Amino acid sequence: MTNPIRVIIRMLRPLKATGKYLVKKPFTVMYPYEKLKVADRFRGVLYYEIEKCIGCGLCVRACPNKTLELVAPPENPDLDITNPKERIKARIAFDLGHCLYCNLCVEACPKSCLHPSHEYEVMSLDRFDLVMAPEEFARRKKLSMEERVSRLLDSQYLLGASLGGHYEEEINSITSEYREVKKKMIKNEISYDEYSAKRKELLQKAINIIKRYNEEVHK
Amino acid sequence: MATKEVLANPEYYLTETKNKFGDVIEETKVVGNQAVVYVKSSSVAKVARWAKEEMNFKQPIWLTAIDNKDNLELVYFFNHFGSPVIYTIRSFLDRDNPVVESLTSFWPAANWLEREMYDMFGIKFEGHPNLRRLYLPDDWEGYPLRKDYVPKEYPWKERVESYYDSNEYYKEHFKLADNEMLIHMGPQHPILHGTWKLMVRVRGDTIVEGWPEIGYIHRGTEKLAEGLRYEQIIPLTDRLCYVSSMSWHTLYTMTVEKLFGVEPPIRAQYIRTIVLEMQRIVSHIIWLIALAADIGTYHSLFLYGLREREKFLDLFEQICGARLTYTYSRIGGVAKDIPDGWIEKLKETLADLERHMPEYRDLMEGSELFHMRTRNVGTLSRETAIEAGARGPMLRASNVSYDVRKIDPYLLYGDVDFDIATAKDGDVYSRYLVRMGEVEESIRIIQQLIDKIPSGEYRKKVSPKKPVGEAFVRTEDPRGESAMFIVGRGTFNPYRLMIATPAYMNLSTIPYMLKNVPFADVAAIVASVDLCMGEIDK
Amino acid sequence: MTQSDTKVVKPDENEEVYVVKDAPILLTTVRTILRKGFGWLFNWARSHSPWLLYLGIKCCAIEIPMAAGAPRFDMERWGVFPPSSPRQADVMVVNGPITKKYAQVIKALYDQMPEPKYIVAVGECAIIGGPFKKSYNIISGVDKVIPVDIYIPGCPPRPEAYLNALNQLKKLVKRGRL
Amino acid sequence: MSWFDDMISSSWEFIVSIILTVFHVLNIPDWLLDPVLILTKVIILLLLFSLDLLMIVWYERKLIGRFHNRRSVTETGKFGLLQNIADFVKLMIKEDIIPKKADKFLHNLVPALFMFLAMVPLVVIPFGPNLWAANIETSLIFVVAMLSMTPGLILLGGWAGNNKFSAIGAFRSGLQMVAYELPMAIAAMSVVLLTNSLNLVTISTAQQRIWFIALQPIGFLIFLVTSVMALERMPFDLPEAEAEIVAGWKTEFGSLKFGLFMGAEYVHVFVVLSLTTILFLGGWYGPPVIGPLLPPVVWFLIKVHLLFIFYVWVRLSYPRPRLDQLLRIGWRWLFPLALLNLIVTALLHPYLVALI
Repeated sequence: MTNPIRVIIRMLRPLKATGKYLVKKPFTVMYPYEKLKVADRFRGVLYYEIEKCIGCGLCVRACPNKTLELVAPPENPDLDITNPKERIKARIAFDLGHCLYCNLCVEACPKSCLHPSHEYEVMSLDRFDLVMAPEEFARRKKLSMEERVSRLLDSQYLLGASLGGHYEEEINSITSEYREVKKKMIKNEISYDEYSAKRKELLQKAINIIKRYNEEVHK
Repeated sequence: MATKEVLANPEYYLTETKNKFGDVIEETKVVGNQAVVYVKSSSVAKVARWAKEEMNFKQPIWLTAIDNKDNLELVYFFNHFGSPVIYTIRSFLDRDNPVVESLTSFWPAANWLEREMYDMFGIKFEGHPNLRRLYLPDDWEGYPLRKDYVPKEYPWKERVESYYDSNEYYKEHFKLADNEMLIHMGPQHPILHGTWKLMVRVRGDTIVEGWPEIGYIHRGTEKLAEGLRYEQIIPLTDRLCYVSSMSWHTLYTMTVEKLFGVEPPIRAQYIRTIVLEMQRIVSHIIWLIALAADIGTYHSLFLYGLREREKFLDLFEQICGARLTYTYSRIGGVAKDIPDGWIEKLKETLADLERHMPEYRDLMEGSELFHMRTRNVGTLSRETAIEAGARGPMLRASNVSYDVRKIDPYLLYGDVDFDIATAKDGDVYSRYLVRMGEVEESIRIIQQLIDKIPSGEYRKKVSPKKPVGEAFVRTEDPRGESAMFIVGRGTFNPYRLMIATPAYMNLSTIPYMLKNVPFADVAAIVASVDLCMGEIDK
Repeated sequence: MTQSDTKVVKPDENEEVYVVKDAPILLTTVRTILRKGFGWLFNWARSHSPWLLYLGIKCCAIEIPMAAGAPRFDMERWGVFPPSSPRQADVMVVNGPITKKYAQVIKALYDQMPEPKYIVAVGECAIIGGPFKKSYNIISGVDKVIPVDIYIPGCPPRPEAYLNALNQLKKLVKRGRL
Repeated sequence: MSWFDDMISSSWEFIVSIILTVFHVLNIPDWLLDPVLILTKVIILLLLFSLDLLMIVWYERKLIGRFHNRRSVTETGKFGLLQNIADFVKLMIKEDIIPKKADKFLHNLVPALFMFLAMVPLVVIPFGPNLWAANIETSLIFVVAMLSMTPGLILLGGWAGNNKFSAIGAFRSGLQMVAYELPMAIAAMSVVLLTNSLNLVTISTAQQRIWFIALQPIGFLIFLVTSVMALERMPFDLPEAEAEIVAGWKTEFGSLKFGLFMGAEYVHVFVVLSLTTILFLGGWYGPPVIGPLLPPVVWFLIKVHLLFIFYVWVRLSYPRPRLDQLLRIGWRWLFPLALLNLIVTALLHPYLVALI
C-alpha cells in the first residue's frame, strides 16, 4: 500500500478538479430567453416550395420510411393522381411523425424544392397535428383537423399509417373506396353531386375514426 | 514456423487444409484476403478445431447463414491475431432439418453466435449447452430471417394484461439453494446503460452466477434491410449504435462500395478517417462518464464529459447537420464537403480536450476509492479473454495487442503512425487505462491528418446498380472489431446483410466476470464493458 | 388525468381484484374544499416540479435525459429531479422503439407511477416505431400500450425541443388543462 | 452584541407573560406551567429551524449545479427560491401507492417516526449563550443515542417496502452503522476527556479561548469522516446507492412519505453538523479577532453552513466504496486512529487542559 501521507495528499486532487468549477461561469444556455445559434447545415423540419414542384414523385421513392405522398393540389382537390398525365399537378403531403430527418429526399429532388429549415421546437398534444397537407407543408395556411383529413382523403398510405396502425384497415378501406368513387366520377359514370355526397359521407366517417383515436387511445 | 509473408498469404492456408482434409473439402477459393473453404456439413467442427489448434486462428469474428432457395448456407469467419487473413468455412445444410455440430466445446465464444442462428434461421447445433432463443421471446413461432417467413400474430396484448412473468423458465431450471436469491436487474435499471436484463443469483452479498438476457430492442435490422434499396439502408444502419453511429454507416457504405467496385475519392477517405476518429473520442468519453456515474461521483464527471461532448457535437452538426444520427457518408464518398473554418474549430476542440484530460484523470485516479473500486475487479485473464471472445478495448486490456487498424488497415490507417494502447491485468482499471490511451492516440491521428487533407472532389456520383456477388469489410469500432457482409443477387436491394457487432461479444463475456463477486461490483463490471444495446440487439 | 377516488388496479399476482376502497366522506369533503380553495396552489406546485423517470431505451435516451440534463441545456432549471424509482416520478419519457417483449415492462412501469402522471413520447420510434415500423418485433407506437400526453417528433429531437415541451407542460398544468 | 441578547430575553418575557395570562384566565393548575413553557420553546425552535431547512435544501441544489458547471433551478420564483415549496406541496398531493404484499402499518409508521427521531436531538443543541430548549447533564449521550436509532428504522423501512432491492439497502445500512458507530463515539470521548463533562453547553463554553480543533486535529478528521457515514451521504451512501439498488430502501415510498424522508435527511444533516461544530469548532464563539462583531447564534449558523458546503463538495468528488471496503475503512483505519487519539489526549491531558 503506498504510504498513507501520499494517499491523503493525492485525495485532495479530485477536490481541486471539482472545486475549480465553483468559480467558473456556468456553461448553461438559458433556453427560452437566449437560444443557441444552430449550424447552417442543421437538418430541422422540412420546408417545401410548392410552386417549384413538378409532381415527379422521386422524393416519395427515395424516402426509406414513406413519409411523403402525392396528393391532389390545393387549387383542384378532385384531381385524379392515378393517371400519369394528371400527376404533374399533384403535390406532396408529409407526416412529421414518420420523418427520419435523413434528407435523402432533399438530394433526390431534381427541382430542389424540398430543403431542411432550422426549426426544431416542435411539440404537439394531438398526434394528428403532425400530419401536414401540401399547403401546410409549404407553410401557406394552417388547416384544422377536418380540412386536413379532407385534403388527405385520396392518400393511399399516409392517412392510415399516420395513426401508428391503430385504425389502419378502416381508414385504408375508406380511402380506397373514395378512390374508386373518384375514378368513376372522372370516367363520368356517376354525376358530380352524387360523387360529392359520397365524398362528404366518407369524410365524416374518417373524421369520426380520428376523433375516436384521440379520445380513446391518446388522452 | 512460417514467416510473416507466408502467413499473410491466404493460399498457404488453402494448401494446408487441402492436404489435411482432402476428401471432406468440396471447393476452396481466395476472395480478397479471405481463405474460403466449402466443407461438408458433418465435418465443419473438425475443420474448425484444426484451424484453431494448428493454424492458431484465435476468435470467430461472426457466424451467419444465407437462405438460398433450396438450402441454407452456413458461413463462419475466423480472425488471426498475427496475419490479416480471414479463414471462412462455408457449408450447405438442407432447409427442413438443418443440423450441424456445435463449436462451443472447444470455442466458448461461439455460444451466443449459435444461439442467434438458431433464433433467426432455426439451425440446430448439437452439443450446445443451452440452445434457446436469444432475441425473441421463447414461445415465438417461426424463424424471421428465412425468406419464406410470414410473421404470426404474437399475443403481446394478453401478456401485457396478465403481467406475464417470464421467469417460469428460471424457476425449474435453476435449483436455488435455501440461502440464495434470484434477482432480476430488470430492463429499466440505472446501471445497465440500456434495456437488457441481468439475472443474478445472489448468496448473501456475493453473486454466485450472473447471466444477461437481451432482445428488448431487437428490431430485425437485417430483415428490414432486405426490403430497402442500397442507399435507403444508410439511415437504418446509422441507428445501430447510438453512441458511435458514424462508424456504423461508414462501415456499411464501405461494404457497398466494395460490392459495387467503386473507389471513393481520396479527399472523402481523409474526411471519413478524421470523422471516425472523432467518433471514437466521443464514444470513449461517454464510456468514461458512464463508469464515473456508476461508481458514484454523483454525476460530476458525467456532466463535465457531456460538456466536452457538446463541443464535438457542434463540429458534427456543422459538417453534416445532425447531432446524433449523422447519415453523412454516401455510396461513393461523403454527402457534403468540410465547411470553411471547421478545421480551426476542430483544432481548438482537440486542444481544449487535451487541457481537460488531466483534470478528468485527477478526478478519477486521484481518489483512493477509485482504485479500491476498480483494481482487480472483473478480471479477464489473457486466455479467458480470447476464449470468451472479448473484443477491442476489453481484449487489449488483457494484454493482447490486436487492432484491425494495424493488422488489416483500411481507409488511411496504413500511412498514419499510432500505437495500440494495451494494459496488463485485464481488470476495470486496465480497461480505463486502455480507453484513455486510445483517446490520446485518436487525437494524434487527427492531428496528423488535418493538415494533409488534399483538395478535390469529395463525392463520386454512383448510379444505383444491381450487383451480383459478396463483400466482407471489417473495421475497428470503438467497442472492437466490427464487420459487415453483404450478398447481392442482382436486385436493387441486398439479398442478405450480416452485421457483426463487437459489443454483442463483449456482453457475452459477462458471465465469466460475475463468478462469486461482491454485489456492489456489478456496477463497475457492467460499466467497464461499454455496452451499446442498439448494436447488440440489432 | 383527474384524481379519481375509486379505481380498479390490475392485480400483481392475478389473485382477487384489488379495489381501492372509497375514501371516507370526511376525507373527500376536505379534499374537495382544498381543491376548490387551493386549486391554483396545487397546479402551481405540480407544474414546477415535474420529476422525470426516463427509460433510456435507444438513441433518444442519449439526447433527452442525458444531453438535456447536461450543463449546456440544463433541464433541472424547471425543477426536474430525476428519481430512480417509478414510485416518485411524475413524467415518464418514452424514448425508443417498443418491442413485443418490452411492452409489458412499459405497462408495469406505467401502473407503478402515482396518479397525476404525464407520458411524453419522444422521437419517431415512440410515436410510430420510427424506421423499424415494418419490423416483425416492433409495436408501432407507444400509444398502443399506454396513453400518451405529449408527442415530440424528431429523430432524435434536439434537447431544446424537450425543454420547449417542458415549458409548454408547465403552462398547461399551471392552468389545469392537463 | 448585547442588543441581540436583550432582544431575545424581552421577546421571551413577552411570550411567558402571554402564557401566564392564559393560565389565569382559564385557571389551569400551576404544575402544568413548566411542561407548557418547554413545549413553546420547542415549537419556536422547530419553526425557526424549518426556515433554515428550506434554505439548506435550496442552496444545496444550486451549489451542486454550480459544481457541475450548470445553473440549476431558475424557473420557480426569483432564483428558484420557491422550488422546495413547490416540491413539498406537489409531494403532498400525489397519490400514495402501498404495494399489495407490503406491511401497511409499517409503511405508514416509518416515515413519521423517521422525521420525529431526526427532530428530537434539536432540543438539546445549544445555538447561543442561553438559546436552547433543554439543558440536560448528559446531552452528548442523548444526541449520539438518537443518531444511532436511525439504522434500526431504516431496517424497518426496507422491510416495509417488500422489495428485494430495498431489503438489501436496509441490511447495508445496518452493516454501515457497525463501521462508523465506535470511531465516532471514541472521537467524541476524547473531547469529553478535555472538558470532563457530557453537557454540550459546558463543552461549548469551555472553548472560549481555544477551539478544540486545535487540540484535537485527528479527532476532528475522524469525526468528519464518520459523520459522513452516519448521514449516509455520498461517498458513503451505500444504503440508497443510486446505481446498484435503485433508490435503496426508499424505493417503495410514494408521495408524502418520500417527502418526509427527504426532509428528515436534511434535519439529520443539520443535527450532525451542529454536533461537530459544538465539539470541535467552538459552539457559538466567533474567531478570536472578529468574534464580537456578530451575535453568537449567527456565528454558529455560519460554521454549520460552511461545513455543509464542504460536505457537498466532498459528495461530488469521490466514488463510493464497496461494503466490505467500507467496513475495512471503519475498522482498520478509523477505529485504531480514534483509540490512538484518545490515548494521546489522555497522556497530554495536563498540558491540554492548561491551554483551555
